[in-house]
Amino acid sequence: MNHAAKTEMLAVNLAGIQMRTPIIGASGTFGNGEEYDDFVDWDYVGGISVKGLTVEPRNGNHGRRIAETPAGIMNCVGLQNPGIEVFVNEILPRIRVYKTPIIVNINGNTVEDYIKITEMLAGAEVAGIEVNISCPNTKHGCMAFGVNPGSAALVTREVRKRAKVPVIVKLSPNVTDIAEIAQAVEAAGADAVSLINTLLGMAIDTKTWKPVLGNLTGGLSGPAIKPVAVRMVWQVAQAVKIPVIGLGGISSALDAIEFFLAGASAVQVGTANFVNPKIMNEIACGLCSYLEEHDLQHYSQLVGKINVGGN
Amino acid sequence: MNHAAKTEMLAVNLAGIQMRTPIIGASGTFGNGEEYDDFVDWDYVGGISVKGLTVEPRNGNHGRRIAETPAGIMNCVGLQNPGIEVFVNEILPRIRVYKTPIIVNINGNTVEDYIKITEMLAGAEVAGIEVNISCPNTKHGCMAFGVNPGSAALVTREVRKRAKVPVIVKLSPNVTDIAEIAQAVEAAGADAVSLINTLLGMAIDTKTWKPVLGNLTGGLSGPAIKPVAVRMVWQVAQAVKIPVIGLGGISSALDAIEFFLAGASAVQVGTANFVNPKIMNEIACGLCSYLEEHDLQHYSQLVGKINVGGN
Amino acid sequence: MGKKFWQETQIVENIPVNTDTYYMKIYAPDIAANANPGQFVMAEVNMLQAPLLNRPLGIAGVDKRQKSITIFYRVVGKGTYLLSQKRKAECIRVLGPLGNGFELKAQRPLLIGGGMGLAPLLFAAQATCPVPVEVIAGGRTENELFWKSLFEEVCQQVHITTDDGSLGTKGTCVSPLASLLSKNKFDAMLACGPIPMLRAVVEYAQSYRIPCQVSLEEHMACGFGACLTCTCEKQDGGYFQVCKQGPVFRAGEVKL
Amino acid sequence: MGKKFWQETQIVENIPVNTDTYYMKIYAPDIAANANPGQFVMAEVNMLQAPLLNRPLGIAGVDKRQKSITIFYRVVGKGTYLLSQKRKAECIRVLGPLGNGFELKAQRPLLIGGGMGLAPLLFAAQATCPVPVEVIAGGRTENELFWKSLFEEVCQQVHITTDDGSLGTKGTCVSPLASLLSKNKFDAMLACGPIPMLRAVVEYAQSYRIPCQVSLEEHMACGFGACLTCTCEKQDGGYFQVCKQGPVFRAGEVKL
Ligand SMILES: Cc1cc2nc3c(=O)[nH]c(=O)nc-3n(C[C@H](O)[C@H](O)[C@H](O)COP(=O)(O)OP(=O)(O)OC[C@H]3O[C@@H](n4cnc5c(N)ncnc54)[C@H](O)[C@@H]3O)c2cc1C
Ligand SMILES: Cc1cc2nc3c(=O)[nH]c(=O)nc-3n(C[C@H](O)[C@H](O)[C@H](O)COP(=O)(O)OP(=O)(O)OC[C@H]3O[C@@H](n4cnc5c(N)ncnc54)[C@H](O)[C@@H]3O)c2cc1C
Ligand SMILES: Cc1cc2nc3c(=O)[nH]c(=O)nc-3n(C[C@H](O)[C@H](O)[C@H](O)COP(=O)(O)O)c2cc1C
Ligand SMILES: Cc1cc2nc3c(=O)[nH]c(=O)nc-3n(C[C@H](O)[C@H](O)[C@H](O)COP(=O)(O)O)c2cc1C
Ligand code: FES
Ligand code: FES
Repeated sequence: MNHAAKTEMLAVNLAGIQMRTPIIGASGTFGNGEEYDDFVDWDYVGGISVKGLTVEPRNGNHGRRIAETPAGIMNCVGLQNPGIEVFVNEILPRIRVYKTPIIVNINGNTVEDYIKITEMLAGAEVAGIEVNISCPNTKHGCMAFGVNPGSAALVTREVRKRAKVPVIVKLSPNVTDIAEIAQAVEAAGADAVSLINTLLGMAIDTKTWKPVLGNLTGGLSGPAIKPVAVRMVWQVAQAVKIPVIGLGGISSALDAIEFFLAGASAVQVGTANFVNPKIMNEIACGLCSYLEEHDLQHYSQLVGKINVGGN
Repeated sequence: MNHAAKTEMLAVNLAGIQMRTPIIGASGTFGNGEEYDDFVDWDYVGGISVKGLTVEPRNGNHGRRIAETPAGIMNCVGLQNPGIEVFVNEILPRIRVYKTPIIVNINGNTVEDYIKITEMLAGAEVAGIEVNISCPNTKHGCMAFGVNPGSAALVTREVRKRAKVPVIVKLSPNVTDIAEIAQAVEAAGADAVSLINTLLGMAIDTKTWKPVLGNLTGGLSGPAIKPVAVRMVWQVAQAVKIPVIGLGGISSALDAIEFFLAGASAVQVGTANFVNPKIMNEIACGLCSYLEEHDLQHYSQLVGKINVGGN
Repeated sequence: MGKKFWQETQIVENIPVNTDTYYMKIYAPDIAANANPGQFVMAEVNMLQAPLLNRPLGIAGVDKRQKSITIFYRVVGKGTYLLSQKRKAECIRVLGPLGNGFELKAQRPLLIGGGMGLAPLLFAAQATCPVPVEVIAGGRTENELFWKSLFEEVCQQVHITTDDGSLGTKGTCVSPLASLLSKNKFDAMLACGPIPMLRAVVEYAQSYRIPCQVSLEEHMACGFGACLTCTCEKQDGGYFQVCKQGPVFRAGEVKL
Repeated sequence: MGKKFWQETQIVENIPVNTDTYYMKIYAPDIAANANPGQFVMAEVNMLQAPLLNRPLGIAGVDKRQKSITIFYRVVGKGTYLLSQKRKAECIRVLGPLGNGFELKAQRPLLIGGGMGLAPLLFAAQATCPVPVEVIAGGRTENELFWKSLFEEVCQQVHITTDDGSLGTKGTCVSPLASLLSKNKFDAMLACGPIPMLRAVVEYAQSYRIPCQVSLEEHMACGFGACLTCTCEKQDGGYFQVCKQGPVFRAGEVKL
């Protein structure tokens, strides 16, 4: 397969964002894209969800920020970021050269924070906004918004009102009924949802009796959480009409295909980027080979095609 | 260390159940104990939580019931069991010879089911009842009770009223706020809580486009879920005064110690029994060695001793 | 099922017999002393790491003098790949003997095996000797039929089939059945292989009224009756545990 | 940090140098061509299985002719255990060169290393040659000091310390500092090892006003600046990324 054939199989307009592939670098795991410039072919990167941003710069959490778990990792970075102004003025101009859609992952402690950051993005040339209402690693706000349909809808509505670009709402898996929350943000105007963020976890050092992570708890990601993510994507895809972006443990083309079959219109790749910085390209190519073997012309022919009747 | 020294370090009275060790075989993973008779030294098995029982016999789910996931497994056995009568009349007399406390894991689709099964246990010589309100693998009921404080409390209250033995309520991790539910069942009279049951997951076969499991979704268990379980045990232990029994991915003495530090008064071992049928004994011995190395006289000196101040 | 043993032991040999299949000999005195043909072991592949579960593998023979068991396995995924990487003298933990084996009272048994299904039949043939045993051994190509010489040592007659005709008769191991059954009077049929093949064998057995035993495979978590994940359907409703009530069943008992 | 390379390559050698430490040579032309002393690689241990993450390992030398890099690693957990099990010619993926190395402009540098901290210093000593380099190499026991002969090849003087006195001076690698610094006039100190040791070294450097560089270790997920998990505190507030702004820092920059 040549390049043109591949891009034809993978191109998609996702809720108004034109992407060359449905494979996006997940927020917090793909840096601002620059860190991967030595490794990836940007033609196969569908988009970059940049490291979570806040109105003001943040130093992030003190102490150890990463722990390994069986088939996963836990992190408590705590939204270390230079603030939205530095992002817009310094970082964005640098990374626009990759010619891949830039999705801005925004975070706040209050609804006002989300409003302010959206307003500050009004003039910026970005492709979309991902509203993170599911970060488990900050003391106030964020995940609190994502675990309640009312507050999730509130944030969504306020951001949607002011945003000049498509708004994706990123959902927390630490809830009883994720479909209910997806429906609430859909009703509030979200153009798409992305899920899942990390599961809240904890590890204790049996030598020191202290928490392994500086912030006590952390967000669990990686292959370990994939079964939970696939289940939630499947539940949400049945509950809403807006596109669903699936993520959680994806580290191969077959993993991505599982999410498409479950109903995801696009996927994000997170933790796997750390282990193999070329993985997003490998997933794109693997996806094309799979489509070819199955005589399919476009990956969208997989989306939602899980066959649940009669096992 | 000799046998007497070990049992002295590990004996516990848990909410009225006298156990030789705080290490219990988890429901559905330890059979009725009989299956392990060739492997374990019963002196180090704190108790057996038998395979989940219902009023009537159940055949369980059709199709494939097990899938492997990264560092975990997913099952959808669906409460296959011979019914409470056969258990009481045929199985119980056989397994009482192990002289380890028998905890009966009870399940129902309605509150009446739970009431009936409790009443049918009134004359049986069992050490405790574990009320499973968190099984994700049946079409009706069960997990539905466990995700709502009101219904969780209702079931607990009705069982507690009729039970002649301590009542342990087994909580679902598929909730937004597990501490809230723990508090609700505590208020309703639970003598202890056990957590976590499995996380609801799903896998899709990329060859057939069908769900891998016969029941579409399944319960995720094993090392993969340990960080979530430790976090939840820690949250619940702070929220309630009744003893907390911790489980989820425990497969070594150090894993068990993490749960004790987080606040568990006892632990259950599930999936790991499948991989190493002697694991519960090895965990008991490993725990004793750890206590000895740390100059501790009894494992209870670990319980809740996580040091969260000043990392 | 008799007494089961969890042996923390050593690999005696682990050598490829063709491009994707290995022969492994494991020192396991208690299992070797107690194993019957048709039983299996659960072998550790990556102790409590990923992949997590032990793998079920049929016992293909025992060496009572060396106190060892032998297995043949094909590399099909991560677990068997990891097994294939293990070296001589490396440690391994293995659980067995598990399940119920074949009933071996016949005076003129016919064994029918496809692919790795031949492993438990080899042990059955050895155990039945000197009673005259006939076997149909099927595979995809010649490459898969390293079994031939192994069976020739213990069988009266060995019929080979390959899907591509590269060795023996072209076809599956079901193909020679019609002519064999009409020629000879067998008093038992023992079969192991993929479900469609077992279905065909059972049909023949029924029409010739020969008692037939089939050995099934199912995905297993524990292998010794504790998890209830390895079910197959009973002919009359409900489920068997393949690991405990099987893996060998009488043809009429189970829905295939 | 210059250009980084993700090389899917091969192990040339992987041999134990003492009871728990291994020497590994990896064919990695691009990394070898671009590596500076103090930089490191991320080495795959179990590609996307458990343990998941690549492991950071200091580059202990390059062989430009053989286009390979060498590392020394101590088996301390699952990842390094798995590395130690890898065989010659086995595949490995390795990412590098990563981070900022040492500034090597001094005319009379003193290198101070404890334990595996000696790995990057060996490369620094090689690169500084023929400028006369002095090194203090500390370890727990004689067994750990296979380093001695390696440094003797490239250093003017090698001072050995062991915690138990089994080789060289009894004490840590900090012990000889007082007398060495008062005797000779060094114009740079390069240190790598545990934090308490680095603190002591920096104190000496400050009181003797010698520019000092320290190489730090932190738990890392990516190793190339993408995850923000490998932080150390800046002297004036906020955090550095050890993998990107380090692992080598000027003593005054970081809080130890
Ligand atoms: C009682 C019994 C005896 C067996 N004896 C042998 C033997 O002697 N030699 C031999 O080579 N194999 C035998 N098998 C099959 C063997 O257990 C599997 O091939 C092995 O577990 C695959 O592990 P893996 O990690 O390599 O593959 P995985 O990555 O786990 O799976 C690869 C593929 O094989 C399928 N598979 C895996 N396990 C099973 C299973 N238990 N039943 C059906 N399909 C499965 C999977 O669905 C998948 O499609 C036996 C199985 C059973 C149940
Ligand atoms: C820049 C850098 C260069 C390094 N160079 C070398 C080297 O040349 N030779 C060498 O032997 N080791 C080196 N290390 C340390 C090495 O990375 C760890 O020993 C290794 O990752 C441990 O992996 P493991 O799976 O065997 O142990 P694990 O099971 O992951 O951990 C075992 C123990 O080591 C600790 N540990 C693990 N990783 C780190 C880390 N990155 N920093 C601090 N403590 C850790 C753990 O907390 C735990 O207590 C370096 C580390 C860094 C950050
Ligand atoms: C180190 C790290 C940092 C993260 N930071 C963010 C963030 O800033 N904003 C966000 O929405 N998600 C963040 N996430 C969550 C990921 O985007 C993703 O939802 C999660 O890791 C699950 O996907 P994975 O299993 O593929 O990693 C972070 C994850 C990791 C591992
Ligand atoms: C095959 C299987 C069957 C189970 N059946 C039950 C059950 O009947 N009742 C119950 O309360 N929990 C059941 N569980 C859940 C376990 O008791 C336990 O809560 C869960 O597996 C997490 O622990 P682990 O990670 O140690 O396995 C089952 C788990 C497995 C794997
Ligand atoms: S495999 Fe566990 S019961 Fe059969
Ligand atoms: S290890 Fe990822 S930023 Fe340093």
